[in-house]
Amino acid sequence: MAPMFRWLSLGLALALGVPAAQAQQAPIKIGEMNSYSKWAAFTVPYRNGWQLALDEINAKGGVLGRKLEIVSREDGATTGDATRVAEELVSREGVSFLFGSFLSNVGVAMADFANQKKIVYIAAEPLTDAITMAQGNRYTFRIRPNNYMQVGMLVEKAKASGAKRWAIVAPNYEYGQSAAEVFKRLIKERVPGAEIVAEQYPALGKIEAGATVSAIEQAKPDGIFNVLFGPDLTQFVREGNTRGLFEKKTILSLLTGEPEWLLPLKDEVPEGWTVTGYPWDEIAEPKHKAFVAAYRAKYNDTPRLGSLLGYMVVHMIRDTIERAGSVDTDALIKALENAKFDTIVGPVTMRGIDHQASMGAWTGKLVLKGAAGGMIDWTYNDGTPFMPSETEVKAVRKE
Amino acid sequence: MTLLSVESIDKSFGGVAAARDVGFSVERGEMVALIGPNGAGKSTVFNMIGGQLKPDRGRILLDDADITTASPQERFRRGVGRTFQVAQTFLSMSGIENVQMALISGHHQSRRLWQPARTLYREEAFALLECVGMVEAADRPCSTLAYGDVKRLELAIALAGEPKLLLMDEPTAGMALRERAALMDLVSTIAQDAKIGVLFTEHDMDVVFGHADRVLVLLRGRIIAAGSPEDVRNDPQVRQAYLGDSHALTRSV
Amino acid sequence: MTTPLLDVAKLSASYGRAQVLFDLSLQLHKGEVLALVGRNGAGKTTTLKAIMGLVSARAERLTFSGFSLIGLPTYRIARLGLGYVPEDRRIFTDLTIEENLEVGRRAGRPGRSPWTPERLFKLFPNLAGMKGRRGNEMSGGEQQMLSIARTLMGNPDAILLDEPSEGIAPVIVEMMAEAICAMKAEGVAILLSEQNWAFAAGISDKACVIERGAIRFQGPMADFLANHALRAETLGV
Amino acid sequence: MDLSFLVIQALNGLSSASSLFIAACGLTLVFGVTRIVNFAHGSLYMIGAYTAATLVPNLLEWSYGPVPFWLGILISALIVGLLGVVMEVLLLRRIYGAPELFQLLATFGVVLVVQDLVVQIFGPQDILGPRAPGLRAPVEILGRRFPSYELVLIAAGPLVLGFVWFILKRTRFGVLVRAATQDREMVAALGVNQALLFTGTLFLGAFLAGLGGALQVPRVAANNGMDLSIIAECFVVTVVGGMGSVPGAFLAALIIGQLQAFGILLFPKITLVVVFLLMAITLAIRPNGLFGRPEHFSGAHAIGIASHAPGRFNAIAVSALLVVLAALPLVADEYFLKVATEILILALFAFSLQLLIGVGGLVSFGHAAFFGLGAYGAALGVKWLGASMEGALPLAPLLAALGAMAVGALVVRLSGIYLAMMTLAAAQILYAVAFQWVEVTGGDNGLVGIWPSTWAAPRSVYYLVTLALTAGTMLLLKRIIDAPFGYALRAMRDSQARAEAIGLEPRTHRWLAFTLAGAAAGLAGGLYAFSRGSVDPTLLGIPTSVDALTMLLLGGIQTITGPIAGAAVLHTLRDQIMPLTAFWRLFLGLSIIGMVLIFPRGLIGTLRYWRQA
Repeated sequence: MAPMFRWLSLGLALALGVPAAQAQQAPIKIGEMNSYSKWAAFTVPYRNGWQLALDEINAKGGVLGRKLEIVSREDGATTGDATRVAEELVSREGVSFLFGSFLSNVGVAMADFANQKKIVYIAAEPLTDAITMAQGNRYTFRIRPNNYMQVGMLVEKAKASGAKRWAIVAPNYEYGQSAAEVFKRLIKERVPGAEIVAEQYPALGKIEAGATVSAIEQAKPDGIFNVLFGPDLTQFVREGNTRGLFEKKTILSLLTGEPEWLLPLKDEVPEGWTVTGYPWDEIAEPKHKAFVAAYRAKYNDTPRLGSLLGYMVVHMIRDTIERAGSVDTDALIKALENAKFDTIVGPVTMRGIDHQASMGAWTGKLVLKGAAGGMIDWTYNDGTPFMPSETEVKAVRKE
Repeated sequence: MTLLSVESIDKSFGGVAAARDVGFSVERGEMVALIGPNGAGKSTVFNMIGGQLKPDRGRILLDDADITTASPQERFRRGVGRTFQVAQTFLSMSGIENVQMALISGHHQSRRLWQPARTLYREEAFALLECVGMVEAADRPCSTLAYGDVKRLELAIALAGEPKLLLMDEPTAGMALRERAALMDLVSTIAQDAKIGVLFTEHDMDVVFGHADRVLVLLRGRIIAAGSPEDVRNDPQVRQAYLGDSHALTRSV
Repeated sequence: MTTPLLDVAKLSASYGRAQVLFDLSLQLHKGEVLALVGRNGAGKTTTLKAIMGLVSARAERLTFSGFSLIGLPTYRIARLGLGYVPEDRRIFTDLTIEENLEVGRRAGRPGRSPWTPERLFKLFPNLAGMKGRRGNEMSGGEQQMLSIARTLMGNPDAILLDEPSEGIAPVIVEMMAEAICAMKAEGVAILLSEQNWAFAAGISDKACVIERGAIRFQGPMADFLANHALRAETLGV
Repeated sequence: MDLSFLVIQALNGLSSASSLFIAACGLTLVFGVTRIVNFAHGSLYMIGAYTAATLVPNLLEWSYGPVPFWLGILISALIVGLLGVVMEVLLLRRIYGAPELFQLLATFGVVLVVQDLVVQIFGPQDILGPRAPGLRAPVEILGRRFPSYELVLIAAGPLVLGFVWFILKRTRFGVLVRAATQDREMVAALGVNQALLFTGTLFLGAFLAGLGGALQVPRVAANNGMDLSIIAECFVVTVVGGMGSVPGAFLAALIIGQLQAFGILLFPKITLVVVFLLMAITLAIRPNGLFGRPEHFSGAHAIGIASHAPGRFNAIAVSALLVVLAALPLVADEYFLKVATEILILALFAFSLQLLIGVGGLVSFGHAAFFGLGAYGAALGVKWLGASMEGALPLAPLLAALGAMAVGALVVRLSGIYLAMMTLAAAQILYAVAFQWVEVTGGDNGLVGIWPSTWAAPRSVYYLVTLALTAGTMLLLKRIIDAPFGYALRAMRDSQARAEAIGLEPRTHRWLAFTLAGAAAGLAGGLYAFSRGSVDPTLLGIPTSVDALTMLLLGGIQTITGPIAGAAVLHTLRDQIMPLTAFWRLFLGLSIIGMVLIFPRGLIGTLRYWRQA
């Protein structure tokens, strides 16, 4: 039975255009895995990003004189499937190291897997602090600014707003809870007199938006910290707009400025919200403009934040391999720790103490531009000042 | 000592009285028939004695012990065996396993986890099957048995608990004429030999008048007549309410 | 001899691997009552179910009003004008009497006065007083009447009637006999499966004796009544 | 808390209740008539939302106004209704004769297929639908703004209830449907084409699902998580109301709506669990839901394990298989062994469910609870007690058995679909605990670093450890199935009345069965935790329960070896297909549907049937 299915699924895979191995001499194989099926809206732009970078690199002759080959797999969006697929990549495909993942829990499990198997894993998208903090380990690295850093950037904006009575609305799962916790801690530390007057934690994907809006409204906050995203956010925004919840209030919202989340909101984008995001169309750096142009040319689509991450990760991988001079795990780790990378968003340092990159994020206000949302008054905040302090890192990392 | 004594039990469902002031007794070795039109309350009375229903009022005594509120399981342990109108057997088991199951339960062995069940009490079960003339069906799956055989198997299962009182709800329903007589003859013999009191409901008047020692007639929840088959047959109230006038229709060609 | 309304030739049926009917043949003519008698387990109910398409069966010929029933789904068979009253009545207990009748309603052949609830309540006066009652609030005898009435609502040309006297009080059995005679008077042919030998003998024109899934005798009831040896051998009466 | 706030919150609750009722009432209707627990109902709801979110803007572009809007909603619902017809004709009609659980499995296959198709047809991105023309502005109620569209929704629920009531009570179709609910065969014998009736019912059910989804478009963006997020709540509504009872579903939706609206004020995190708590409490008080009647899983007993003469070759075959499996590390690579280890674990998981379903006739939809408890038992032992694998692994069956004792005590008085739903509720409550008790369980990130002791760390050693434990446990369970206890379970499954009349105590036996099955599933969970190094709440989730059910049904519930074969086939399929294509759910779903159609008795059951035929 098994050979038949293997044959069948291989045939299908080829028909569906999974990148076939190019015939060439001993390429460097890298394993990649993500939830392409379940979270296609986020992971497909990300795959486009890394594919673009891969093509660019190989067109220039690859690295160390060898081509790069990325063996990509679906991770089923669960930890069990992800670690099994990872095992297949390592033991059957013989990949030198791994990158990928979208969900936080999959990222955490993959970090642990990397630690157990002593193989480098670069988390591209997962946000949870755990990957570089409590569950961090020698083999795991992360590029994207984590929860703590992004919340920190928003709290800076809260300071400026003068709002004191804050309400929190966050999805009831790890990402939402930890963002809420960080916000509570930082707002009290950094804004004297700030208090939390309401907290709502609707189940992910199941918000009772009307009831939630009324409950927040009842607490009469002058600022709202929002961690909702996706369908929950849409519902919340619509109900909130209709009921006037956002009027005369400071609204801070995590990630809402990223095109992934902004595009589905269409013309109902909540103007004036202060958000972290990715104003891809306004970034003037030539290197970034070139990336956008190449991306549009290749995919006839606009880049998402995932596209940028995928693109950056593969370029950083190239640099790392070049500096390491091999794909030996220890050499790779040495080449990554405290390494400086020149990326299309500027210089990024991979901090050695927690393996968190100093890549920053853009903060700004949401605005309606034609039929879709965008960001104005945005700035790029380098991640370095927002990273958790070294003492904090040392306290939680079990190394 | 009276075996079963039912003392003025009542039962109503949502205000509708299904049994009113029903009282009677059954002695050891006696065959008592409970008859009456559909809806007269036979099943209600039967299920109160079997433990599937609890009376609203009154008492049920078995060997002078009050079993009014006892569960079916407890009644089984005190010596009440029963068969059902639609035969209830374990279809996924062979004939003999059905009887073995009853013996296992009777011996409090049903929670054993190791000894294979098919080896337990096989001889006793075989003897019971022999008693009801079902030896050849011992190892056939119960689901392949003819209905008449299933009824006899059910009798063997009921007897496995060594009952003092046997309740039989329409024991011959769905059986052919000759089988009916044979089954009831068998029940009579067993009741005599083992001094088991038998209470049964039945629509076949040949069975009732041919096998019952005493007949109780139930109408709208009340016992309207009780006595020997002959007395009951000639009771004008019974003729009018139940047997009908042209009684010739019922099988005396 | 006229062509039979229902013509069964060499009907065989099995449950799983156990064959129940063996090359069974019988004919039912227009307006007659044919009693299918035999011991329990002889195959009476299976015969009726096989004709109705409720158990899978093979046959050399199985026609009703000239239409072959082989391979037809049950509802198509019923629509040809063949009614079925099952042994266990199978009243829709959640539905009222009127609704039960509604389920059975089906236009009859033109030219015949169709059965209506009003006519049926005349035939079964017991039902008339409780139109709105649900099936689960009825006694067995009343359910049996309703089951027959429900089938009549389809204005069938013939009815397969399975054990109408089973499990009901003798007084009701008498009423049932009258009702069957009334149906016959309306020109409905009836194939009656029955254990109650006296009941069957009283109302049937013909007898058909079934034994171990095969027909042992088919002929006028009077012939069968006269044949004491056969009666004793097959039915024990 | 002022009055106006309470009123507004009650209105919020009412509008959720209405939405929920419209989404759920088709499910209860379809179940009432066809006895099919239609897992794909949520998928139909999702398709309704996507269709409306795509269609309505086009209509509005053509002519902006309320008429095109509502027309679009109606057309979307009709389209979904037709999809229901397609599903009935192509799939369900072929399996009405199959055991209920197979129908459930087939509809689950549809769920998987739809998940991938929706992404292909409508794209991966959420689609924000238009707001209702004329209903954009809020209305002022007691000085607070309330969306006027929500008022329309509040009215829509009773309207749909009235519409369904009218169809069921006042039309011939309704009378026939209700009759068919009770006795399909009899309806056919009265000349009614029941296939058409079922098609009609599926149309109505799907239409209502589609309507429910389409009506959400002005509130929610159509997204590909809608199917699973609504289906669980729909199940709760239908079960709390009583399966098959439309008014019951309405009442249940009302209760849930208010409970959620006011519940979040006191417990802001309550939405995750409130509906399942309500279901558990309702079933504890009313075992058949609010308006439900005792449900008979008709014929369910006939499809379980039956007695077979002990085969002479069985012992030899089992020994040979064990030898082959034990020799596997000699030839197989690391990855192969990992997959083989997981198959063994899943086989034990499915086998433990067999004790409940195949032997006891106790259909559990929440078997993941015990698998997950086992996994957490082991993980918590490692994390909090600092135990090694040897120390922590025994905690797996222990914690699972304790959980099973608690769950078992709740469910043994229920039967059929209600029992299944109570186990589902129990599993969801445990899921919520694992999810929210972050300090202990690590929340949804779970616990990591649950690796075997050094001696057992090599894949081959861990494989052999797993083989010994799973095979040993399965042989033990087999022994129990053949022992008086297993026979007693079967006896109670075959005929509860007879079992009670011979003195068997169904509740205590079933409770013990839950405990044993739970312990075995827990051991499987513990082994799984060490095999992959981490645990997280998904192990307790509905998909894990469905996995166990799928493996069991694929293999066949009439056979002892069925669940083992089912686990091997399903896991191999998933392992082979998933990494290679983003369409793995489509292929897995089609495979499941194909297997249900081709092997209606399960793989092993069908093989046996062919051999005997």
